[in-house]
Amino acid sequence: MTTLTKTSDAPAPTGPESFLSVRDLKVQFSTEDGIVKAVDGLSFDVERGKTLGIVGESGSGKSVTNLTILGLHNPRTTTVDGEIVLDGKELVTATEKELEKLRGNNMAMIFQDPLTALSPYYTVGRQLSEPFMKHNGASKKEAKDRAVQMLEKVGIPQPEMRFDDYPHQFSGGMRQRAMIAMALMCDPDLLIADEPTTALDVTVQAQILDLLKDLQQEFGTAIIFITHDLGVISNMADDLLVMYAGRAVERGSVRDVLRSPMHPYSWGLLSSMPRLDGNIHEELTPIPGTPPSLLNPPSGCPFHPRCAFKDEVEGSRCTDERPSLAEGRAAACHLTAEQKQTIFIDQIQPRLR
Amino acid sequence: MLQFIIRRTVGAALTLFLIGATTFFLFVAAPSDYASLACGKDCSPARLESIREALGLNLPIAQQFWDFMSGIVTGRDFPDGHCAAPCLGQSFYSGDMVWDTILDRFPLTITMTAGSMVVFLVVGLGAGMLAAYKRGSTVDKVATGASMVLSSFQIYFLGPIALTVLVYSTGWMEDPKYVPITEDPVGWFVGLSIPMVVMSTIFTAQYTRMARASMIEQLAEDHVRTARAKGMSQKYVFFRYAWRGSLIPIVTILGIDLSALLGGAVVTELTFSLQGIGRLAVDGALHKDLPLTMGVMLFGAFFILILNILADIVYAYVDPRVRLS
Amino acid sequence: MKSFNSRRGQAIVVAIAAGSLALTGCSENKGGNSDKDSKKDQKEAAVQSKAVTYGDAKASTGPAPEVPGAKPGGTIQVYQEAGLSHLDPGQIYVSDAGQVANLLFRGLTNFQEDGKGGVSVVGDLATDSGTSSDGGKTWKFTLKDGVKDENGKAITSADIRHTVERQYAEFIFDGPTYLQTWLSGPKYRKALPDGGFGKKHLPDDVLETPDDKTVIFHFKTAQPDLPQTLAMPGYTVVPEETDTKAKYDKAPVSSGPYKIAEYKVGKTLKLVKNENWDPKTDSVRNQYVDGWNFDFGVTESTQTSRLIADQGAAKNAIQLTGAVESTKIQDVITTPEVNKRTIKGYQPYVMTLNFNLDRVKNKKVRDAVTYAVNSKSLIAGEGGAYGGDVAPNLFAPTLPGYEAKYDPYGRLKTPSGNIAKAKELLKGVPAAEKKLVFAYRSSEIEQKRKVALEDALSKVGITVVAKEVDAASFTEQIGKLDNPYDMYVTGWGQDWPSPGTVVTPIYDGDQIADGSPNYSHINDPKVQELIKKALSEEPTEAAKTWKEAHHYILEKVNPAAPLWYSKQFQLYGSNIGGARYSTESSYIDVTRLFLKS
Amino acid sequence: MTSPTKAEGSGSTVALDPDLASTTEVAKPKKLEGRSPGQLMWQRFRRDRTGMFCAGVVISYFVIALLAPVITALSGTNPYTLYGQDPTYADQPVLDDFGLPLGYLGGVSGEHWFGVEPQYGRDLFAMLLYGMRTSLFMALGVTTLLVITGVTIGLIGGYFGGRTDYWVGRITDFFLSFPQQLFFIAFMPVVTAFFVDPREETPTYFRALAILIVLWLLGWMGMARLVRSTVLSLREREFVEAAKVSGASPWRIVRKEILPNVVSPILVQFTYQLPSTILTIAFLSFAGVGFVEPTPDWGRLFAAGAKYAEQDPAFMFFPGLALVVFVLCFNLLGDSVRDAFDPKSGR
Repeated sequence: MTTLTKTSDAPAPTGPESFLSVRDLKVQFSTEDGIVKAVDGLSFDVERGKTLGIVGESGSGKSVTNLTILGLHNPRTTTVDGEIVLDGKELVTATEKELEKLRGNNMAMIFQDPLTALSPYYTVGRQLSEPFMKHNGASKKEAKDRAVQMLEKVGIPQPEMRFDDYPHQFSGGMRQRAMIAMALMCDPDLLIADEPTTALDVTVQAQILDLLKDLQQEFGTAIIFITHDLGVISNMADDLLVMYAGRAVERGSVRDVLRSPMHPYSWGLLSSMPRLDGNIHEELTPIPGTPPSLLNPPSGCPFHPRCAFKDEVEGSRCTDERPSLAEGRAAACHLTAEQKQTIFIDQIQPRLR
Repeated sequence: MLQFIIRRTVGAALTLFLIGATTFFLFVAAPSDYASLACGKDCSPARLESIREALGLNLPIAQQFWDFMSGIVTGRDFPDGHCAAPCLGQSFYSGDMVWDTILDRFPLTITMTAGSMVVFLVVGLGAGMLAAYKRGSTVDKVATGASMVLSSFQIYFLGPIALTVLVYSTGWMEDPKYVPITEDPVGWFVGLSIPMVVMSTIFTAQYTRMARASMIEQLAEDHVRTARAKGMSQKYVFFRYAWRGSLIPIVTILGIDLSALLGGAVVTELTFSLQGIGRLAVDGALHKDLPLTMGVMLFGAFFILILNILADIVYAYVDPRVRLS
Repeated sequence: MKSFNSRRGQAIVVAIAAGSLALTGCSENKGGNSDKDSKKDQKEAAVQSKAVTYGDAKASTGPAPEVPGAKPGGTIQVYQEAGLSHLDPGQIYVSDAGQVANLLFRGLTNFQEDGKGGVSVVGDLATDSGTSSDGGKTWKFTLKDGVKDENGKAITSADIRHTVERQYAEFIFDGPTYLQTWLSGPKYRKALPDGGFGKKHLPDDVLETPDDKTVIFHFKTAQPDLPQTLAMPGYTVVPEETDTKAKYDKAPVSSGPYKIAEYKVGKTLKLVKNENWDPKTDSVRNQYVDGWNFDFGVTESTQTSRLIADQGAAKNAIQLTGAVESTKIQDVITTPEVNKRTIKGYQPYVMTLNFNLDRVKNKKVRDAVTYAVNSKSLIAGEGGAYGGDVAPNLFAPTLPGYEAKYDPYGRLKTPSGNIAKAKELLKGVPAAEKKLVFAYRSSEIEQKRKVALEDALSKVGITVVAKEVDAASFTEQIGKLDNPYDMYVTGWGQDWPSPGTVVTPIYDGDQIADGSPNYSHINDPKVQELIKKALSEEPTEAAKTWKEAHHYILEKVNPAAPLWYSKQFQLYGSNIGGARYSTESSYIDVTRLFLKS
Repeated sequence: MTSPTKAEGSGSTVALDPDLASTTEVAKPKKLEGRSPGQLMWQRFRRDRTGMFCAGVVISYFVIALLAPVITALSGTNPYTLYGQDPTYADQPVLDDFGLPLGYLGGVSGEHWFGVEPQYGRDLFAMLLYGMRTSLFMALGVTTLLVITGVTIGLIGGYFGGRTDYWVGRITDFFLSFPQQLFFIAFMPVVTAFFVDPREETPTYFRALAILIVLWLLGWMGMARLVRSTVLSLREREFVEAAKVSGASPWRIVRKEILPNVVSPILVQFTYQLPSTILTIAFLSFAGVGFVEPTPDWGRLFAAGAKYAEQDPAFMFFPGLALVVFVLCFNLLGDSVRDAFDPKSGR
């Protein structure tokens, strides 16, 4: 399951015909401590029926990006710049009413922690039915039929009976399934899965991932899959986006990025992952240092304080100049393509294999 | 549910017994007793003895205590009549059955407390929710500021001001008085409106703050965000998802606040010269009236215990994760 | 005992006044002048101290004189702070219950007032104020026709006999004891232990009831004051058949114009008209209003605020024995509309700082304290000039024999205390004797009194050990002969206008007993001799003897430092008609009130 | 099941509300390497201007109270002299014939900064200062006592759980069921009447002790409940489990693992408890069972002020204002402390 074989060879995403297109997204929070640049100039695209994986450390801006797509950021403290286009609709400037119509209907989200993400005060059935009734104008009865059907689909035994249960009467895995069922109630075109399996044990995790894939095949849903588990990503995603400090640092197909990563941070990520088929005596190499402060991000390349290869770049470009991310398969790094190739083959690959 | 009620009732009975015991033994440990007070001037030992006998003070203390406590369950016989269960004894001072006296006075305290509770829950929670809903707006700032300031005031400070302004200098309202709610609900409301408003002001302020904080906390909960992600409207999420959760800490605090609430009623009664349980407590202490004091303490505790059980039931109703057992 | 039941003494509840921050906040107080009024009060007091006259049959025949402008109907609201301690006539001695008793109960005689300070005794149940023979040793009363109790049963001489005899029973202990003592001596209870409830009654040579209408008292010594004694509420009638002994205290049977409809001890008392009371038999009481509602537990502060505001129900309200809250006196005085709704006059009380002569044996110390105490600061706590006047001696302005200028300790000149003189007296007094234990009630007003006293005495080098005594048991505590206190503030007022009702109970050594009002424990043969002499003398002679006793007690013994004369200052609602000061009770006269609309 | 990346951990509540923990917390360690939670709290607290201001006010109240004798030396007054009655001061009358203060605002003057008391003419400024001293230090004592008791009992219940917790819970419930105010009214006189020789004056310290005992006995439950529930949830946490597995003694676990984690709720509760204790002490005075004359007492001053309110509003104004400001600042301070410890709570 953690092999890199199952990746698709799809070309790097290109703009216009994409189902979801994010361009130069900037999300800033004003906090007591100052302005936090949680997302800083992010662009990506997702196509129908495809899965985009996003990886990165906590605080790298993954979740914020996706909450912003849904418009669930706090408008009081957050400023959003750039554009998010879903199926031709601009979301950044959309009104709350318009967003409400889209949420749960055209775009849905599966949250990370099924323990807290379901309301403890209402039955699972009610929580499932609500969006269906709202978006489709369905009756209570229709909504219940649909909910039972969805619960069955995600593999909950005796869905009729469990319909009236409260979340606390469900096990962790069942709750996550219920979450997924809830997200799929209205056949969304875009599904954002924010670490949907992190809290689950491995067997359940596999079941859930299979379920998502099956559903994607059935409905042709576009999925954004957030995780920091590269194993899961390799299994699920078509394309991959690596985020660091609110920016995309590398983009490409899953196969490309995992096989031949081009950014020092990606190298670090891969090196710090244990492998089932790896040598158990081999030491893991963690990325040195700590994630950067988003209040006061480092100048130039945000990764430079932790980068082992910044000396390979001429002069002080790494500290002065922010590297840009080109279209398509690319990495935001000042190292030249040759340097990247050489370093990866000479220094990194041995550690991974 | 039934099991819960049985269990809690047994617990409450035990608590009442212990409170009764504490009250009783503290009281009899006091240096002066009613008999010597009642004996008055020119007190002969013989008369003192006969008074003590008439009051049952000549019996061993444990016996007196047992008679009193068992009387609550079985009733008691006094020389001048039977006192049906629940019998809280016969007041030393007035000679009335304490139970009757309390039934006469308590309606004031309880309806006034309930009235202000309705006021501060409705107004307090409402203002708190509104402030949370409109967080950062002028409404929020006004509500927060006002509640902050008002919660620093006191009943015996606000009471006289309210009286002066509303009654004595303008004559807009009459002096507070108690009319039984069963007789004349409007008269009851008019008569007690000033005390209820004064009493509830401080609580309103506190509950506004609490409701707001609780609501804001709830709004940050994952499940609220989930509901929003489902496309439910802001209002719907606010009033269905967040509001329910925000009640839980409030119900908990309310349970703890009950005795403070009763205390507030006592201060209010004293401030407005109303004849409720607070006045009775003062009289009991003043006249060294043991049965009266016992009755007041037990009844006060009973009131708190009952409302506590109610609070727990409400709690279970609000939060399905809690089961009454 | 017209023991001073301190206006606020009983209440430990702190009175809370209404506050209007804005109204008086920013105006300058230049100081008002209240001297003029207090001079006037003294003039009035002189009228008050006139001796009582005895009325004849004509004066005793009802109905009572019409009050000008009086109208029937309505209910009068009564505010009172503390609940009534008793309602059994035999137990009534203090003024609050006495006021109520005047509406409910009738005795053989009663006081009738002319509204100008003149007080006479008239027959109430009796046809006249009594006829004496045998040099005042025998008194005969005849009952009027048509006097009934609330059940419609005629009141007979048997009921009067019962009323007297039940005073001997153990369960009657708080009422006056004059009559019993005069009839059967100081140990009167032994004469009739079961109080006439059994077969045994007082013999005919003591109390004689030859027929249904006639009552004859036989005394061993002359009792010229008997008609006044019998006018006390404590001697009003208890119809024999209705007597429930100790339980009577809660549900007494009425013989007056009103009867009890509902009584909740310490909370409310509702009176309604007694239809069996015949106005033609009563020359004192009117029955204008339909009923009375007493609310207890209303603090004096609240009473005052409500009456000043005069809104709604307060228009029909009176204070029973409460007075205008001391801090609000200025408001009342300076508002003419409110000021005209007041009742003012001296009360019969002299407040004194009693010394326990068993403990404070050194007269120099007592004198020094008497010089040092600050009457002015104590009066300030009572509301200043309207609450009391500096007392130079032990006789109140309402007492016959009052001497305004008699001032052996120079009080009038130095109302704040003569510190130099006190210090001089204390020279050479050992330190141990200069440490005095002062007992006071645990009430707010007495705590403040303590502050004033401590402040004054510490200036002359006396150490005050202030000892708070539970308010409810204060009288009992200081009444004990072996009490551990050196001094305490008490007040005493006449039972009727005669020095005999002041000097005898509180300064007669024969009276010393647990619970006796002789709180100083003064036991001086000379005083006793003078008392005996005065009691057997004709009024003019007696007056001289009382004066001698007074001077001797104050100067030679000094058992109590005179502090102040208390004054009455009550307020009533604007709809109350017929309100006037009752010289006899020193409160509002409840017998003639009506509602204007 | 802990996945390898789980160590990354606590960022689960990633910002719907972005001024919340994760960003701030993640952001911070870089700059402020190795800060203890206490230091972090202090950092946040210092930035809170309202909090700092209120802390300043509260501290100055305590300082003023502590220095009452020094400050009144400046004003040249004391709380015991009856300026209106004392013959020594007869040449400077402060009261009129009705016993009400002369001049403006209840007799404010160069000598009497806040005016004088009606009837006796005691100096309000001195009375207030000394009264604050009594009340503040009483409240401090009571609050400290009940925090210690509450923490101990809560720790015992929360840490040992099971039967112990059950009984501790029942005891707490028992005390919570007491009608407190009724109890105060009925028993403060009884408590003070114990053990006092009738020849001697009831010493002030004894009254203080009685108030302390009564408030303490009926006041610790809130704190105990709070600590218990916090400890109960801590008990299940990994680090405590780990400490247990590694064989640390209960005492060590409590001291090293649990206590540091309950410090913040305790401190927050403390800042809320103190003003409420002051108000409770004032309630005792109001009901006539607190300190007696002439011991200066804030609560009694306040109650007496209400009595003179119509005639001499200034007498209520100064102590009343002082109390309201104090309680207000203390409450705001409590909010700030809470926010500093737990920025999530938000304002």
